[in-house]
Amino acid sequence: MAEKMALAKAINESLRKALEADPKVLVMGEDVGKLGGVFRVTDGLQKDFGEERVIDTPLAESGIVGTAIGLALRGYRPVVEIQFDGFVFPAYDQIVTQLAKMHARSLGKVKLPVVVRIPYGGGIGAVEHHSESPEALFAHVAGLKIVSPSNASDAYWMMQQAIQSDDPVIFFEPKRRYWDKAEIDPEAIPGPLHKARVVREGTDLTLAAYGPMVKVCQEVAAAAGEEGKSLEVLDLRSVSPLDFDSIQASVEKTRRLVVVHEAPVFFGSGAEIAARITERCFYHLEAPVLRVGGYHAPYPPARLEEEYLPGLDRVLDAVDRALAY
Amino acid sequence: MAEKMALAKAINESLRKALEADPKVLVMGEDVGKLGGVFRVTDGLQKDFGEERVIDTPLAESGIVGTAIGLALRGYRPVVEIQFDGFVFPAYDQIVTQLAKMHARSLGKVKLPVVVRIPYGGGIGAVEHHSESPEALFAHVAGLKIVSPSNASDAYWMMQQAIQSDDPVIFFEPKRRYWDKAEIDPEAIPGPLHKARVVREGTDLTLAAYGPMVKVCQEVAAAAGEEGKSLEVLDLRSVSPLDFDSIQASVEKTRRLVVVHEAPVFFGSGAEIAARITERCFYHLEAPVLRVGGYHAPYPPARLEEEYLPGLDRVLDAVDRALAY
Amino acid sequence: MTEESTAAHKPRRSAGSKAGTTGTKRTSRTTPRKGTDPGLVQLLTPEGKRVENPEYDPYVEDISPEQLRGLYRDMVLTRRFDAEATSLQRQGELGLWASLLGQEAAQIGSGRALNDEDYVFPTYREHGVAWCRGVDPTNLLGMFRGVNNGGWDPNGNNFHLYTIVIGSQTLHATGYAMGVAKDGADSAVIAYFGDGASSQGDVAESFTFAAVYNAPVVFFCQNNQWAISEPTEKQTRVPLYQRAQGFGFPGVRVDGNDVLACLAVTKRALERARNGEGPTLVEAFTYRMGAHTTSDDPTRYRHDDERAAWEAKDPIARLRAYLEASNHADEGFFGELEAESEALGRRVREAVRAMPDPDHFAIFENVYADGHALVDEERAQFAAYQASFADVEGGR
Amino acid sequence: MTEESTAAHKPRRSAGSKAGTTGTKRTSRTTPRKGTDPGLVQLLTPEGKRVENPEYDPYVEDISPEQLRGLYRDMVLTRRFDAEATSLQRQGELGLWASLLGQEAAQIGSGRALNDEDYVFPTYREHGVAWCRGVDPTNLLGMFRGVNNGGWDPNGNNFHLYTIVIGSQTLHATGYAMGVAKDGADSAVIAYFGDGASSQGDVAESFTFAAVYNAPVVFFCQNNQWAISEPTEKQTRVPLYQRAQGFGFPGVRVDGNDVLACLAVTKRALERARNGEGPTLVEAFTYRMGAHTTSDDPTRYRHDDERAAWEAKDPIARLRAYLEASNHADEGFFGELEAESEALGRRVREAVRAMPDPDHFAIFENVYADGHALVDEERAQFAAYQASFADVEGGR
Ligand SMILES: Cc1ncc(C[n+]2csc(CCOP(=O)(O)OP(=O)(O)O)c2C)c(N)n1
Ligand SMILES: Cc1ncc(C[n+]2csc(CCOP(=O)(O)OP(=O)(O)O)c2C)c(N)n1
Ligand SMILES: [Mg+2]
Ligand SMILES: [Mg+2]
Repeated sequence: MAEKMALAKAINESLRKALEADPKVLVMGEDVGKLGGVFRVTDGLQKDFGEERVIDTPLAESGIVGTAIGLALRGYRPVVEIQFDGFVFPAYDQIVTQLAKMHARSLGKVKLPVVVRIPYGGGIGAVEHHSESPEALFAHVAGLKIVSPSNASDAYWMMQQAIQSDDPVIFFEPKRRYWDKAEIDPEAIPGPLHKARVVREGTDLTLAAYGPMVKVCQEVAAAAGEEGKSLEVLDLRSVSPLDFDSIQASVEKTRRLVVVHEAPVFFGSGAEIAARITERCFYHLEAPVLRVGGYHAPYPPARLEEEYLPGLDRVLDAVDRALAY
Repeated sequence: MAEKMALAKAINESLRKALEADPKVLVMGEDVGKLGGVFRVTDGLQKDFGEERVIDTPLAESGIVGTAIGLALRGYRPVVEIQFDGFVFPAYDQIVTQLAKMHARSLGKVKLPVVVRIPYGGGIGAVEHHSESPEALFAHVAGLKIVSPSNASDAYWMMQQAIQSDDPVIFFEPKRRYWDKAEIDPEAIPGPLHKARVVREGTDLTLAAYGPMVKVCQEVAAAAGEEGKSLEVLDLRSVSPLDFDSIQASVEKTRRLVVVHEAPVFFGSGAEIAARITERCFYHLEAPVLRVGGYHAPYPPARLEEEYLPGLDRVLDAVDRALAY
Repeated sequence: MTEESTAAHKPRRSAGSKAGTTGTKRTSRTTPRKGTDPGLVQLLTPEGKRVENPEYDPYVEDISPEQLRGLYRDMVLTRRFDAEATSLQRQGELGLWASLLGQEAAQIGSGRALNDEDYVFPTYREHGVAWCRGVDPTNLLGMFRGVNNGGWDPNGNNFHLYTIVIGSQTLHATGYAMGVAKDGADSAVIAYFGDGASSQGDVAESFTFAAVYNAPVVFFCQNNQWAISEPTEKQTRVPLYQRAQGFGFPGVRVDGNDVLACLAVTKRALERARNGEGPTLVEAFTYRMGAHTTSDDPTRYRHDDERAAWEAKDPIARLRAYLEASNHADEGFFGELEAESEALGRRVREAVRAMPDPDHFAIFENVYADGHALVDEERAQFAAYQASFADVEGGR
Repeated sequence: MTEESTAAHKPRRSAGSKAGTTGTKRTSRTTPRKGTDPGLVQLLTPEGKRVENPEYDPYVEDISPEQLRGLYRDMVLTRRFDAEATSLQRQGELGLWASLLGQEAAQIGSGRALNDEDYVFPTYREHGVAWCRGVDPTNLLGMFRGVNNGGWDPNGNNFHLYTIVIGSQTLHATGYAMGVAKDGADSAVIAYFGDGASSQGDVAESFTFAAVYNAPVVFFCQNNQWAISEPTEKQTRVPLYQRAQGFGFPGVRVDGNDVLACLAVTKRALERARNGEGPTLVEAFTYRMGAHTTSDDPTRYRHDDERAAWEAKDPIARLRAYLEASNHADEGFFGELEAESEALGRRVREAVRAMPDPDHFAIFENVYADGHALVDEERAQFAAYQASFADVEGGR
């Protein structure tokens, strides 16, 4: 029976289901217990599953991820929360040198089913360090899987799959979409975690995005549609691996690609997508792959974020430029 | 009077010159003092400049960079050493959230002339964490400048310029070239720090590289030359900013580009270069920009590194593929 | 039992809770320990009675009534400013506010212990210390309004920018202090941080560096009992001031709601630093009377009665009682201060409302000191893009 | 002075060095402190005399002569293996070796204190502990030869892989111990780390987590006096075992060259962990007799006489003296052990020489447990590329 649910609530329900289904699943992080997380994503979980399963941790991100690794080695499946994107960096060493590599280091003997949840991205008028999109800094690192849902239903199912995965998954939650609602069918059978999805079909140009930018791309496609341009919108869902096959299939049809993300363009996901798709579709592309994203500058103070973030106009501008080739 | 010098020694001389010229310059890191560093790059400096200027620090990378920031705020110009590439991650938070952003955060009121020296890359048969190339993980971050010399002369001059820079500079030292010698003319007037250099002219294809891979590319060009292919080799020297103008100029001539680096290809420098050069040179390129680099896998144990690292054959293979378009 | 240095420190939790989680029942933690705490430096009781302390009295013995009134004024104005900021947030003028309510004594006492040449590294809540340094309060509001990430010149008042990434400023302070020592300068550095921050690796590393280099730095921990929703027991099972001992420098716990004690203890710690005796950890035992920030809802995790108990120890009421009892201040003083306070509120309110939004191009400013080709390129693209709208609008 | 918890800990350095750097003259640090150290647990003197210790004697009182000979054998074989590895490195069979020479007692004493169900998180130097866990010594050599990054199954012997990033394993150990507690299991966890590692933020964070969750973990610090070229004074100015106190759990310093004392102290710490009394920090005061690794040249930073002084405290000679004096071992035993030792050396030598290079495709193995499209793609490209050579060669 499908139910309409906000994205934050969908993750909450997904965590609840996982905690119910498997006694080895743990939820841990700063303020995730009694408070239920600063975004209430873990609301009520400690009350129902106790302090042994839903753990308020000391204020130390390296410690959170480092102990989660130890718990995973003991057979647990920790889902850890990093309170905001900008606070993942104290844990970066544990993620990059330990979490990502321990499976390989052990020649496959140990598995690290750890999910690192990171509310990310801007658009909520927050202070410094609360609006960043660091996914590229993780995607470059082998051993990690990186996903980001764009809507509540995906959030629900992708979290289920991330927790079931025997690999570490960095789960980027589009915080400005936390309150957006969608139908969730708890009986549905979800598609593969790392597969992109065509959310709107089109013939003139492909817009590829993930997380918070999918909605923007849908709005762009709608606006462009009114001007008679047919845009295909791909929700990539996964940043590592990237579903190049789906992008390629779309680009072979539309012959033009614009990639959109909040993260800075320089060394961002768009670079990898552009490079690889250009290689795969060299004779198909009518225009270079264009990228719309943040600038090479620190995420700006809130009153500038509208200028910094890719919005309808900037994406449309890139679409026009691509179509002009 | 020009003198032939190994790359490690050239950096040593450059540090010495900086220490002599400016009492505010400090050298700090693990084992940089009495031992002179595990690669002897700081050999003799503590003896000559004392423990106040050349500082053996506690074994704590975040502490090293964090206190260097404080010293810079006090007016010093610290040159810190991270002992090996794989050990920079405990300092990643201080580098990314503090060192990179404090100038902007202060609206330009404070400057952070900190150089972070990182011996990087493989090819020396080392154990885990001693052979990585994490430059892309820094280039994505605004506020940092990233450079990497390929030869002793550049190492000498680029270090001078990095120390003089009022911006934080991550200085990647190609550790497997530490023992390669080149002429150093201490009277020379160096070109700009972030400008690429054509190290071999050619007409059929451009090879772009930096740091340890420049030498490989020169060997490739020589080998290809014997087969009648004229390859241009660009030493990029700087990863942030990237000198796209020079790459573009070369590609407009050769119409083909292969980018080579040790770091994994996925989300590596090659992606950014391919994306932007394809945009700039869309009508000039006869082939997609190809990338040769590490695989999406942890840096392998030493007995596999030859297979993992881009070498003559793999780059030649990419050259052939690019020329085949 | 000599070799087990902390055999006396039994875990506070019952050994029965084998699995190791801490008891987190919402208990009122209103005193550091039961009864009088020999480890807590206090010069004024909650009722405003001056108690003797042979060790710390010398640091406040020459304090004049005027200076006492000054401390009172500082606290009142700081609280007024803070309240104004909270209501400005409610009115939508600020995106967020982190109130210092209840921590005025810790901040004013420590802030007034500093010399001009000393350098301060704050968190995001040190509005009272900023006040002592002479930073215009409205400058503090820029980042909470979202117009900048810190609007003052750190070197203008030797007061560094607010730091949000928990704990990282303690390393900057330590490095700065290492520089002070290298310069042979006669000043000291103070690093503020919270009870939650004490868990961060950076704070431990700063202790190590400070100890090893004997840096002239005071680590000032405001233990306000909460890190957002987490009580101090989630960070430590022994009093925080004891942390210093294992790093080789002294730790002292002071009543953080007693401005005189905070002044004295900080003065002494700064004196040690200046005398080349190295770092000191000060734990100011206080209480966050309000929410963590205006985004927070403390009713979800703590009882009102805890707050009520702490209200009885209010730092401002306490000093007022002392001032009145000792005839150091009269009605006229309190009345004038009331008026000054209102004026400050008004000034802040007006200043915030008048605060202009930043220029769009500010995005590209100060990313680098020496410029960067990509920033220039993106700025130019942005300008062209902006101009394209102007064209459209102009063309209409 | 009650409130200054460490007023007694004066910095070791002269206050005159105002600028804060530490004196780094190459002094011989041969004893923890001058004279007898009341803080150091010792059961066997360097001369092999058994000294009484009412607190720790119970932990070794039922030890049989056979077990004593076993400890001796462990140390001798470990040293033999270690020497073999060092010479294999010189012969080019290994890329690197990190010798444990001098630390045999610390490792065997603590290693033999463990139960089978206990779990060990080592650094890269715990060859003696590995031996106690039953890890085949040749397995340890894979990573130093460069054929893998750790060739054993951590769960096979409850001995985790070697960890090179300094300090990070202390958090894994703590998390694992939190899991042990959650399971209600009766085992304990031990984390090894060095004196240098004590400065890493991760180690401090592991202390915090272990204390707050009362985790059954023993932190075993081998203070071998050196972190590559840096003496312990570059990491701390008070003895390291004292670090634990400020986190709320006991710290104990043991003579790390006394295998009996190490056994007893570790047993007691493990017992505490199993009894739900939480973590203990053990500082084993020992000495790195050799270079940091085979790449290191210690003559650049320390005097030979320091080494000479420590030779007089050799852990193996000490136990031998005791065994002989107490008639617990005869010539036959020592002779047989000599032969066993040679056989071990031979076996290791042959095994290393026979160790095959890894298959090239190993690069792509185990990057992920559940697969990854890009790895598959790159593996296929690699295969095609490799095949292209085969074609060329085949075609010739
Ligand atoms: C590295 C990091 N992690 C998490 C946060 C989110 N956060 C902001 S304040 C806070 C609690 C801080 O508590 P404490 O140190 O006691 O200071 P207080 O707010 O009580 O003054 C947290 C978790 C952060 N700012 N930085
Ligand atoms: C994070 C990190 N930084 C630096 C290094 C390089 N390094 C390897 S061993 C070592 C010294 C370690 O000293 P200690 O902890 O005392 O252990 P020991 O080698 O003496 O056993 C250093 C600096 C490292 N492995 N990891
Ligand atoms: Mg607090
Ligand atoms: Mg050591």
